[in-house]
Amino acid sequence: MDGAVPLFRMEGISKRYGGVRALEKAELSVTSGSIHAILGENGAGKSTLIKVMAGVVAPDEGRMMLDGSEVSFASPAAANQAGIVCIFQELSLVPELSVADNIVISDPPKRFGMIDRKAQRRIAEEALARAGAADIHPLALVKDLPLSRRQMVEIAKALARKPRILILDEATSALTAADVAKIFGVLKRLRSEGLALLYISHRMNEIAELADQCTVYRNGRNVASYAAGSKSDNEVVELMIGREYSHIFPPKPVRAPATAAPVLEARKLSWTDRLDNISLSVDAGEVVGLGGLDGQGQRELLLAFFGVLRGLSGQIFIDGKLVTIASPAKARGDRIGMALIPEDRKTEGLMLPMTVRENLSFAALDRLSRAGIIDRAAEQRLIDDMVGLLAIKTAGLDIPVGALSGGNQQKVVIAKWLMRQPRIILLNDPTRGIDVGTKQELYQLMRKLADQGAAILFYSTDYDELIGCCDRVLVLYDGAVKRELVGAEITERALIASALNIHGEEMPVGQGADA
Amino acid sequence: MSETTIGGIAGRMPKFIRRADPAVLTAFACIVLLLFVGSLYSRSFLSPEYLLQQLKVASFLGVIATGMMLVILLGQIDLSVPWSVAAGAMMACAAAAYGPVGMALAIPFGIFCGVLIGVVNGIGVAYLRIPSMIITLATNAVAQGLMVVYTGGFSPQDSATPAMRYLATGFAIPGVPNAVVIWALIGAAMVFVLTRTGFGRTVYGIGNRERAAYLSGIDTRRVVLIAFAVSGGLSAFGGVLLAGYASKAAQSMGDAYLLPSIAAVVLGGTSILGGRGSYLGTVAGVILITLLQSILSVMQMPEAGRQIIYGVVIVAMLLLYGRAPASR
Amino acid sequence: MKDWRYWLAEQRGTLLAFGIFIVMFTIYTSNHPAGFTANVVQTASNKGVLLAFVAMAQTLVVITAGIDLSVGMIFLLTNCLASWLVIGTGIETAFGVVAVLGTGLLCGAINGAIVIYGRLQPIVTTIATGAVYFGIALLLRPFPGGSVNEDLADALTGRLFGVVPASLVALLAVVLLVWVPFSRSVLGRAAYAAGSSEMAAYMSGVPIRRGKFIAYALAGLLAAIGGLFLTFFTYTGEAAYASGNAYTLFSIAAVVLGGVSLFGGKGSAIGAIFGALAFRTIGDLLFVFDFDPLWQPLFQGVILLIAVSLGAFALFRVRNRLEWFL
Amino acid sequence: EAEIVKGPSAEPDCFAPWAADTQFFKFPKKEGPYRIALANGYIANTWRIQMVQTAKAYAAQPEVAAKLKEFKVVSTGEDVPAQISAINNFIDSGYDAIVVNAQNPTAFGPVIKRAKEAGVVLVAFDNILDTKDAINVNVDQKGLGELWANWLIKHIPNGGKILEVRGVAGTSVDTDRHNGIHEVLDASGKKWEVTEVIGKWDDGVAQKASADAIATNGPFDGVTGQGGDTGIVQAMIDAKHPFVPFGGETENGFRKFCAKFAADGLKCSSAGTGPAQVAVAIKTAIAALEGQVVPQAVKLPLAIVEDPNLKEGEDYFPDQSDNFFVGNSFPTCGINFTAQEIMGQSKENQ
Ligand SMILES: Nc1ncnc2c1ncn2[C@@H]1O[C@H](COP(=O)(O)OP(=O)(O)OP(=O)(O)O)[C@@H](O)[C@H]1O
Ligand SMILES: Nc1ncnc2c1ncn2[C@@H]1O[C@H](COP(=O)(O)OP(=O)(O)OP(=O)(O)O)[C@@H](O)[C@H]1O
Ligand SMILES: [Mg+2]
Ligand SMILES: [Mg+2]
Repeated sequence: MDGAVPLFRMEGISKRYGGVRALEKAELSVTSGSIHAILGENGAGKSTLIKVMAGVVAPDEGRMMLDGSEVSFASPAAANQAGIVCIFQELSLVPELSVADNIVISDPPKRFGMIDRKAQRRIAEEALARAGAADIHPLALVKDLPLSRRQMVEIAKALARKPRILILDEATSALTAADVAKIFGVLKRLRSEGLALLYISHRMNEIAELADQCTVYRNGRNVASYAAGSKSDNEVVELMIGREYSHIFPPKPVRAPATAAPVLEARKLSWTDRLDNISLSVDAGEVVGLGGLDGQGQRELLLAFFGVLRGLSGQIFIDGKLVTIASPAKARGDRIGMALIPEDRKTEGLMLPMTVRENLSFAALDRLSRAGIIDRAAEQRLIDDMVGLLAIKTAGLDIPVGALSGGNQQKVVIAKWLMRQPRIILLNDPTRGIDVGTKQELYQLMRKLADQGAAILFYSTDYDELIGCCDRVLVLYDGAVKRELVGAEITERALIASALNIHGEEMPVGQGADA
Repeated sequence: MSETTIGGIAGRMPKFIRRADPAVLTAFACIVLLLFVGSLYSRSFLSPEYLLQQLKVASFLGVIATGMMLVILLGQIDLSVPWSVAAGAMMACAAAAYGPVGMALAIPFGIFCGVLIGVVNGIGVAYLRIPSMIITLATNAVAQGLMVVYTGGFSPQDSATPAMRYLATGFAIPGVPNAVVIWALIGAAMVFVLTRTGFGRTVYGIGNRERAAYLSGIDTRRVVLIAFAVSGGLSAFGGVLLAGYASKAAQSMGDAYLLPSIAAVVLGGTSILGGRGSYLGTVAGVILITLLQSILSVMQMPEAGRQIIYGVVIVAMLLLYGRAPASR
Repeated sequence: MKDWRYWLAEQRGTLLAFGIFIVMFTIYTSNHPAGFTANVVQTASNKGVLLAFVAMAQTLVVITAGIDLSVGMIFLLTNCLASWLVIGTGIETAFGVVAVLGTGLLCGAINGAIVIYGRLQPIVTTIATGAVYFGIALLLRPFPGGSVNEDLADALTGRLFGVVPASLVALLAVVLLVWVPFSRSVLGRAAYAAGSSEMAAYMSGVPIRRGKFIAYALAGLLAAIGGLFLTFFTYTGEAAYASGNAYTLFSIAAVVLGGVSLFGGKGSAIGAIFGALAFRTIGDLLFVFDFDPLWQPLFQGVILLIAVSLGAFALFRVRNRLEWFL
Repeated sequence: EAEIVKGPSAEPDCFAPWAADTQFFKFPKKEGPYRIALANGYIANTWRIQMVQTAKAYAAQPEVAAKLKEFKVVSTGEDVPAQISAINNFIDSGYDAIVVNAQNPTAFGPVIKRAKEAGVVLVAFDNILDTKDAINVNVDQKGLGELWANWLIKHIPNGGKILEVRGVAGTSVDTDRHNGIHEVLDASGKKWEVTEVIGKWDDGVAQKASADAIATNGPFDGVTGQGGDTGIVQAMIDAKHPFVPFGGETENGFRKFCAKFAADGLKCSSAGTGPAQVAVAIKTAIAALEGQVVPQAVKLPLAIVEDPNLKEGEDYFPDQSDNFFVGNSFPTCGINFTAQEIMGQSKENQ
């Protein structure tokens, strides 16, 4: 690698946001025909770096060289022109436009000065097929697609632009193993076609499988660059977090059979065509996982418990007593004591422009106020506790929560619910886009809460997490519970097999087997 | 490092200034500038009587803009202001026709009518999820229709009661018109609600992201409903005060308050998209608009020139401090 | 293929507006003493087309997630200007028309420039520029008056072949010459994209500023076409503040009835046209039902309330409450 | 098609010609009973409501009702095209006569043409039409301004500072009244310093504008207001402005003040024509349909009451609303409504 002329180089890039140094003389060089992984914990500056590269953010200092000559991009369009295409995690699809419109959005095919819809559709179909997402109808509106499908559209859109450098910022974080496998196939083919790929992910196994070259960032600087496979996972993680690292998952306690009624129990829950006769129970102190491919009804199930869905049939019992939960307001009330860590922290968990303080106490305002008036001393105490407990890294309580890095934002969402001391905690893929260090803290927290008597229902798209954290896992398929895995039965093989609704024996081991 | 340099100067300033939005400070600076420009034309623009009178007149707009601000903070808008104002004034005067009981209940009844309009708006926006811009337009039309029917049919009684007169033009505190006191009280209550109560936090939360507020277990629809009801009530109360000021109610009395109330709130730095803004800003916006209208009126500017200057000044002031941050 | 279902979903707002209009208009004409005659249709279309132009203008801005509270005033301003300029020989008249349309375009462009490059919120910006435009209109016409090329006016407000209202044909022409090219152009799509999600559009390298700017500018142009028609219809210019405001507010109602989302990114000017025609028919219904004159405003208000609430029925189908929040 | 004939008209006391050269119409006689429509524009203010109620009451009077098959009222709001369309619709629906309070005097050219072709009698009142092809029932707006100016000259013989509160900018009524005032003042040869503010014929707006003017440009030696006069006096009271001669409209509230403070210097000339002019317009329309000779422009008498002559219970009504316009009768036309009768109608009926 050393001898190859880099296709693209960044030197001495710095970027500040007020007092925050997002990047500090960061360097990066990218070569054609290779996949370059970028690693770093939350807030290390990875996204900022690629935003600079993609023309979204103007750097304070530093220079960039493409093919050996200096360049600067005034806008994402300019970067596109130069062949740099970036898949941002979730910001760049236009929801009210169709999939096809989105795929060709930066440069639609034209006839007589107007957009040629036939050609547009052809391009879209090709791109979707290349991304392995031919099942997505090009006329469907993006807003009607689930997150995982949207990410596939993002990828198709990037491919349609015929990039020289393709950047994926946590582009797989909402994808399931099956989609990830497809995408990996595509990425590897692109590499062999001579593209340079930049890949940001917090999933170590993905990086191990995909990357040729890795660069680790910490606090806005690049701390190490090495050929993939030349360092052990533990070494990499230590580079990222700058400290020693061990045991990612806390040990699972041996649990005595429950004597009391389960804290949360569902019988024959059905809802439209998404939930089909689901029965389950969660005991106090238990962490129950929800597995399966994405979009099999896991999210709906959590929303059903939380009182969001209308026209639900079946029964829900809390502590053995039948309840009806008509709204989140009721779900969080003292009788039920439920909390939901929602899927998308930016639109469902937080009010980004509001301060960290206001976000933290938002769900607990009723408890913190008397006669409607907020007891600010009590609020401050509780917030201090939570910031301490979750080690939330923030420049202050009165800055907008949107200025925190993804991982810390997620911690705020969790802390905001812990302020109510919930007895039932529903988690909807809470570690999406979170670095290993933070993940570890979360796993430990989850176990701690369970040990304190909480009943936890935990949906994750990451099988490792389900294996490492859960006492039991229910695998959903097409809205129904297909299989229950208990204790040692929870293995990757079993999870994948039941997710695909096939027998374990027929399943090839390893997801990226097509490499 | 920035801590120490700023700390030196800021440390000596009162806390509320240190925390104030730059937009609000600029708005107040614009007020001073406006008065200065006015005083070049005539010394009387700086006379205490004139200023006090402006404050009095501003308080009607102030009361109405308070309700408007609450709704705008939610990311909504209330276009039913004109006829909420008129209905409040007319119904209060109407109630006064019904003997001593009517006299006593006149003001609450007027406000109640405004609240009713607000409740219809609130139900439409919160429960039927009709965009506020259109449902409030429709309720405005309905309120107008009701008032026309009422006026034509019932030998309308439209003189303000002594109590209304007193509220709008009397002096409980020597030198300070009651209307100003009332505005100050309502404003103080609003500041308290917005900053110290759960309701206020929720309003900001919904304005920023209603989905997240809902998933936090807030009954967001109730909050929206209440906010619209309050807005309707405050509009009607503004109408009651206006009726007291003019000593009578008239159908068209609210027309002149819709666009100025929106402009005042936004000039005060509140985001029309919701979720951001402070009441102090609205106070500044209200005074700005009132002064601007008054100065232009007294300067004998023909209507055409007045409209042009009014528009240009608003744009200029917003360009000075109301710009959204650059995207990069 | 189930392509048609996607098409249907996309056009639902437009079709609903069309449906509402047809129902109302049928009620109207079937109860009209004169019935469904060329005269009645011509009268209704002349009146409806004016609002349709203004509603189209509003649509363009609303698509970008903005709002233009100055459309009514541009409409007045161009009306006043046309009452000075659109007169005389064919050439003079043509120049007048061009000048009037250019003025509208300029007004729209000013709005756009302030909103986009000045980064101000559209509502207040257009409240303020609306005041300016009205002031200029008042300068042009301190009191009602002026005149217009009556041959042209009669031709455009009359009938073609004795049956087809010329104003409808003009409306169709404007749709074909302005709306269709805009909506199919790259900049038009940029306007939609910016309205739906400005951040996403920006990140995707869409020319959002130019897209929004052209939308505002064309909105001014369409409002000016409306103003021109107003002049043809009334032979005069008048700076009537209340009327300008009324058109602005009506245009918002029409746009919503036409299925255009006030949150931006969704809807079409065709829908808004039917929304405008439907809205106008509400007023016409007063002729065919014998209401006490004092109850008429209430009747109109209630119909409007019902019409805007129609969309709420879709709410009962929503099974996931999160869909309430966009 | 009406023929143009020589005067005098029928009922010359009521249908007084506007000027010496006013033409007279004689429409072909039609057999009754007639279908008559009233195309109103804006409705949501007291004047218009009072006007519509008066129209209904007049049409319901037995001798009038006997001549009418149908009397229909439609209010179209502030929008001129809507009103034009309304008239078109009435023509298409075969109404015999259409009475209109026009939103814009100059905009109705095409409709007037159509009405003429269809043989429909078009009568405009209040805001009249700028045409010789329709009948106008006129108020002498400019004369009103002249009247007020003369009143001020009479009471302030040496000239002085005047507050002029104008109406809605851009309307012909405002312009005519304003011109009337200024022509007379200028012709007086005295030195006048006039402060103009805009009151929009609305008490609240007028009050605020007057208060500002008093605080900055006052005190004044005389006031004239086109409307919203109750608010103007209220502003004077609030500012403790001395009472001065005042030329204004006919609102009950204004006249109440005039009566109350006359001794303190509020010498008023209160003049205008009330909403009952609609009845004159209807009467004219019926006369035209009956084939009688009517002037193209009818001159309405002004209802004038000046300072020492304000009589309680006749010129003003202390227990009644401030908002209605007192001058509501035209005795020469046999139209003798009182405002109370009109505005209290349904209450009494109930
Ligand atoms: N627009 C902004 N305003 C303020 N601070 C910002 C902004 N963007 C990024 N930051 C800050 O810059 C730092 C680097 O952020 P960045 O998003 O680049 O980290 P990251 O490595 O992508 O983290 P993650 O793994 O969570 O995505 C963080 O501390 C973040 O809070
Ligand atoms: N222009 C901006 N103004 C304010 N805040 C911003 C801006 N751009 C980004 N941010 C915020 O700064 C933080 C870092 O931005 P970034 O897009 O990298 O998110 P992230 O940390 O990668 O989140 P995720 O892990 O979900 O990808 C985010 O929380 C984002 O909301
Ligand atoms: Mg990132
Ligand atoms: Mg991230």
